[in-house]
Amino acid sequence: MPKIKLAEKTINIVKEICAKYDNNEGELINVLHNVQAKLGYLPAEVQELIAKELNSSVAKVYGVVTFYSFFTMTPMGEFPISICMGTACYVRGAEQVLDEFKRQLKLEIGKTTEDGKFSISCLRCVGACGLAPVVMVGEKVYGRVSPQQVRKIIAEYQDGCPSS
Amino acid sequence: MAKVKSLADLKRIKEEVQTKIKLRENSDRPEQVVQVKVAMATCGIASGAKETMNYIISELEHQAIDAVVTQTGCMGYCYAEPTIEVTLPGKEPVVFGHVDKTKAEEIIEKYVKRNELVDGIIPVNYKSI
Amino acid sequence: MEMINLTIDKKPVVVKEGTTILEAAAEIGIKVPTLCHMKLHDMGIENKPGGCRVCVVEVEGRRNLAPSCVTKVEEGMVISTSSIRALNARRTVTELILSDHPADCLTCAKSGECELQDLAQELGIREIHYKGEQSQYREDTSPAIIRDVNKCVMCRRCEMMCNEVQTVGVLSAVNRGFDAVVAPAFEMNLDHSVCTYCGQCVAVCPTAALTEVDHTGAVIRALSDPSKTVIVQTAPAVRAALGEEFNMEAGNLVTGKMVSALRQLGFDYIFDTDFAADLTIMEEGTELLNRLSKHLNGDKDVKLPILTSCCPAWVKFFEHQFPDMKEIPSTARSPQQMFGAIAKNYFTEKINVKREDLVVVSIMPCVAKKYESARDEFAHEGNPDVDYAITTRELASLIKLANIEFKSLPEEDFDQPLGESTGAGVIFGATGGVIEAAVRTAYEVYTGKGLEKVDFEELRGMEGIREATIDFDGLDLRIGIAHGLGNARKLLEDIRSGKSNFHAIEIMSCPGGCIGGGGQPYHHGDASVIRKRMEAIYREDANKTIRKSHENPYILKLYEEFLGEPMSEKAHHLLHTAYFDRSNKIES
Amino acid sequence: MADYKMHIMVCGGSGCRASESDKLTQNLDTALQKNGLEEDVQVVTTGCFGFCEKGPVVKILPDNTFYTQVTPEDAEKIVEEHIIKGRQIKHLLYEDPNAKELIPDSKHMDFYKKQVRLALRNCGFINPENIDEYIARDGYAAIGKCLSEMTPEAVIEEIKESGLRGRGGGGFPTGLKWDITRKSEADQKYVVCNADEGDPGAFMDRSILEGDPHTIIEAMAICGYCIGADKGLVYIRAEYPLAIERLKIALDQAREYGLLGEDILGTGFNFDIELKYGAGAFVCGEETALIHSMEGLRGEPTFKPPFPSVSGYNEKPTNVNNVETFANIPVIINKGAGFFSQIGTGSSKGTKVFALAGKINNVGLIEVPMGTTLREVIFDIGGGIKDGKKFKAVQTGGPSGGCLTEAHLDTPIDFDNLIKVGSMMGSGGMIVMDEDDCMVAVAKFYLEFTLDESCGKCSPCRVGNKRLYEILDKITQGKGTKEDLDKLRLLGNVVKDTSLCGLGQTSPNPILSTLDNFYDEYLAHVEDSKCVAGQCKALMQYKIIPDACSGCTLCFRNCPVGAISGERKSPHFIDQSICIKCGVCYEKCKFDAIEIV
Repeated sequence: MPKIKLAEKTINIVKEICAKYDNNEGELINVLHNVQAKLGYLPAEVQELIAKELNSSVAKVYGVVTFYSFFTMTPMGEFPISICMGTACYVRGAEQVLDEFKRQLKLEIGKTTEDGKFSISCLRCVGACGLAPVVMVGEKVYGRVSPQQVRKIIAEYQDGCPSS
Repeated sequence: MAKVKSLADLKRIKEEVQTKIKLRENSDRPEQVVQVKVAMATCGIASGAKETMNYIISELEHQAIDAVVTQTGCMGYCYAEPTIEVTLPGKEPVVFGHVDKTKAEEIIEKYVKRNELVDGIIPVNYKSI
Repeated sequence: MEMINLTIDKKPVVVKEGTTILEAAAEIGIKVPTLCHMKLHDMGIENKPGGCRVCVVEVEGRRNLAPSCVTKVEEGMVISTSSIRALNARRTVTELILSDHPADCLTCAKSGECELQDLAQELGIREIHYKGEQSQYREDTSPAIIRDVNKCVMCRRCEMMCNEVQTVGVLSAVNRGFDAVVAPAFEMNLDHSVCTYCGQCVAVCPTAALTEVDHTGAVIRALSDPSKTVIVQTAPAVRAALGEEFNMEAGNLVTGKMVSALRQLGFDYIFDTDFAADLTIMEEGTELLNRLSKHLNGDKDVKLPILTSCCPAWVKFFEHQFPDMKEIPSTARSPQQMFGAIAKNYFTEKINVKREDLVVVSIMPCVAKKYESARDEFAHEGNPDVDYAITTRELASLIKLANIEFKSLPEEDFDQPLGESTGAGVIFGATGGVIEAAVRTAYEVYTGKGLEKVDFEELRGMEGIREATIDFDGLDLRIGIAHGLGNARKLLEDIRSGKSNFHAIEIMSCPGGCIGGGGQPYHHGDASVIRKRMEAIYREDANKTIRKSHENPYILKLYEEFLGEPMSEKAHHLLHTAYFDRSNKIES
Repeated sequence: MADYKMHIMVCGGSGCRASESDKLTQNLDTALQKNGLEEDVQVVTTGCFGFCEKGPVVKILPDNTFYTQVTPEDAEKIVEEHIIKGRQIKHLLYEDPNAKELIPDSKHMDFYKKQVRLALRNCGFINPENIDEYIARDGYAAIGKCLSEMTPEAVIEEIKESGLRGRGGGGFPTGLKWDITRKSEADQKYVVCNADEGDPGAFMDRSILEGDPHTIIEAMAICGYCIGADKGLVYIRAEYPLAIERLKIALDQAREYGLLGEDILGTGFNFDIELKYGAGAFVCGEETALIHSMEGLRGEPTFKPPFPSVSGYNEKPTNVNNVETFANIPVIINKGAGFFSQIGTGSSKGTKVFALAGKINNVGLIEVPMGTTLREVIFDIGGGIKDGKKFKAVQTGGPSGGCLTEAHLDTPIDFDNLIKVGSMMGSGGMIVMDEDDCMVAVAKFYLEFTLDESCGKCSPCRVGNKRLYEILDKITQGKGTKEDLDKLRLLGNVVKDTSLCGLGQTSPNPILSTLDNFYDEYLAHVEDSKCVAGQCKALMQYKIIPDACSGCTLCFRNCPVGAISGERKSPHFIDQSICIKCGVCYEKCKFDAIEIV
């Protein structure tokens, strides 16, 4: 059996979170939320550890991770770009905005640029339908985005620091 | 923070905090309460409209009369400032001129509470301000 | 219990409350087609996710069609199992499943045994109206099991077996929507996982999404190589099931025909794993008595209970999941491996054939035996003790391939010296059998007295966990038996927590024991087949003249000529083994 | 306590907050302090006002002045002009899109005039982070009344009499559900609030949780009292951070006041609430899937019965209601079943919250009595179609619903009427479409959503929706045939008829309803290779009308792929083999020289 390598710090983080939920298998989703919040994503090794801590099987953990769109196994970019694909945004042109981001960054949905800066994902309705179409970069919300604005939005983050 | 240990406690708290949102409740149904508009343009302020307004607000509250007191721009009766417009539920608005504290007290006592007319009404033909 | 009146296809039916429509229909001879549903009666195993939607029927007054496998009957229900609406839906749903399934039936490993193929045939599907994209997953080959996920129909049977029955937890539904399939974590290969290769997933898979690795080609090549001496051993459970592959009634014992067929196939010697089972009893029984007497004398270093170690899936299971307890199981190798070791070390001498020129083939009811024979510790300088382990099903296909008319074969006898066995060796094939065989020998050795009655009914049965106390002339020997790894887990957890007070425990991974093994003819959800095989095994035992391992003359001769005595150094070297910690280690 | 003379209500809903309404609040506070008015004027962060189209929204009381699209920079002006001088700031006032006049007072806005706010009664009215304000609005009076004056049976009777039906989509009578759960015997029962709102374009539950979290807590406690549960669970979308935060604050406050916990109001009733997070799976709106998700499993639905009321969370009797349903409970208890049941239609009582979105002037959250017509909602409250375009369809019920047309505009909205016309209430999403929307593409959009969100457990939903999507895709690519239209209908009906849960049982609705109502449009796609709305790119071409083209090169310079060629002052030309049909040229052309054919 191949040994699983993880940084000690990561091991401690995961163990602590599992312990917070009494190592209860029924709290798997809460545990995954917490771990992802800390680590940014849920790599295979971490899922192995979670399974062990919760006395569950790693297949089950993976089954859950792959079921919910909120969980990801790939690290997100430093500036994760999320395009809302809710109906309101869709009818107001979100798809064209998404296409433009994909074109400009030469990136597919769910992937991260090589420099680790940007990643693109789609969201289901962030509830800001009045601002449709909506794009989020990290926590920042951009409303009424047109494909023409995409270049400008990306440029804001290119130097590594968003102008807020 | 004290625990709410009984229904009576809850009612007591409700009474205590009710005033906090009274203004909002009243503004949500202005037609059902006394509406007072105070002209608060430069001329009004200069002639003491602010004091009048403060007095009206605290007096109405003190006497537990549900009312909405708002400020408005110049009513066009600069000669009679401070002017106020009072609308009782279901009645036409009435404008009073030269409303100082004393006058305000009289308006509240007589017009608002007893629907008696008082001096100083500016007879005008306008719908509202 | 209340009785419910209802009408199915215009026929009145009265059934017990809690019955499903599917069961109620079956009572009056109406077979509603199913795919995902599977119920192994009296094993407590049932799979009914209600997911395939093939068994939908029309219930009057309901807005939607009802899946008959999960819908319970209600008073006054009026059901049509074959209305146009139900038929159309059933066909459409089946077409949808087929539209995401490779159409390579003619060359598929499961052709002829495939439940989806049967369904399509039954429903008369001649065209798939809704074609489109098909799932594209890679094939995963392990030492024992092949996963071809493109053929997965999401019936979830394997997932249920792996998690609920076996508690191995390798398989889970992963992804969602169109991409949903059953797979190991990270879609890793099985040989990287904690899979025990018990093969219960293979046993229940309706299609060829899970099949055993096929070694028949290698066996044919060996048989046709004139420089090789090819010998074969047959596990006890094979003879109780092989007939099913040739349309014989389940429970038919076909020992003689099987020997005859193997001879026709060209094997040079036809031997019996039962012989090695007797040998196992000599070693394991001696080990049990050694540990028992040391324990009774107060030796704290000796741990009890002793656990049987014949089952390779069980061995792999505790190596992964209970590595802290790997000192508890008997060190005795399984009969298959004892046979291989004796064949390659003793028999080669007897017939004067070099080790590398002897090919040992075993016929097993099991897919884990493929993995076991490939374990490093069972090879000498790269040459394995057992070269090929093929399943009962693979043997059947070899027989068919060789144009052998199985049913009309004459009954023949095994060859000697490794073909002689006792009734004790035969019952290894059923749950409780190994421990019963051990008791027969241990009793006589321990007490020095002869057994009046060799049948220990209290050790037999289908209960998942059984316990019995046998009076060893004043010593109450407490015995535990578990079949199915989930049941084994319960006993292991009791041992770990100090709750267990057994002296000896027998564990077999498959429900029913080897007769229900993953390499046996497909039961297609009919558990009575397994029971009939069990009866056949005990019948064979009863018919044997010698029924105690230590009375097998060839075994005695083997010790005399070659091994010395049980647990001797030579025996230790050839017939015993050690276990490894295979648990996941997470390190920084 | 300071007696404030004016209140500035700032919308703190997610939508407005996304436009920096929190910064606006800060700036208002600063400006008030600067002018020494912090004792006279209170700035209140509230929940959603509903008028999300023009957020951030600010309302000044007592004069009800309604400001829209207020930026943080406007704060100072509001204080100096409006608060101090009593002058309204014209450019922040809302302009009626039809009458083109400024509306100074929210009381006069069509958007609010026809609304009746029960579930949203406190949204935009109180500070959701202040339990006192909730109590001042009769908060926790209902649980008080239940615990002290009513038996659980009497409460259930009251709910039954009110005619309240589940607002999550199914429309199951709430009182009956409570009754069944009450009658299931067990040592432990649970109350679950389904706050996993997942319909794209629907945000009513989020708004209630953000704007009035205490009402959910109170209603869950009432439910717990009725069914005999001391534990509540809120299953909430992890994508709703603000709602989670506000709910957590509210829970803490309620515990501090002893309105949650042991011996509530000295009556011996115990109740507490725990949060469970969703993780992005629409199917978890289905109650059995939701329960599995709360148990840490894949959110796959299971066959009912057993219903959660009999065997739910941890196999214990569990009552699942959605947020909006719960929000109505305190109203019914406080004002009586009679008050509630006089609103609405014969079979659907009370009000319904809708999230208006799409090509409509007033995007936002509204609450209207059941029985209000679609026309009233879209044209009166919603202010009609954006940019003066023509109304084409309205989609109700999200991915489970259908597209309704002009012919249905006068249908009074209620559970049964919507089903009758081939759609459904769903959770209350309402998306308006205009002449530019291709109904085939709309159906495809919804199918893509279901395809993404199908759990994959049952074959008709897993494979059937994929095939339906593929057929739709084929049609929008111009490769469809008339036979495909029949296939859509046949397969759609089987998927509806055989799927395991509500998701699959309704997923073909957008297709079936558009087939019913816009068959010609489908036909045009497959027979004439035409997309009337000009939305299916494969079926259209951008062409330059040489006579109209002035040769200004604007299109030429803006084309992202260099598909346009030509010389200045002479007509340009689009190379169709390069054109990606992005439409930039069409938008840029000032001479209407580009046509879509």
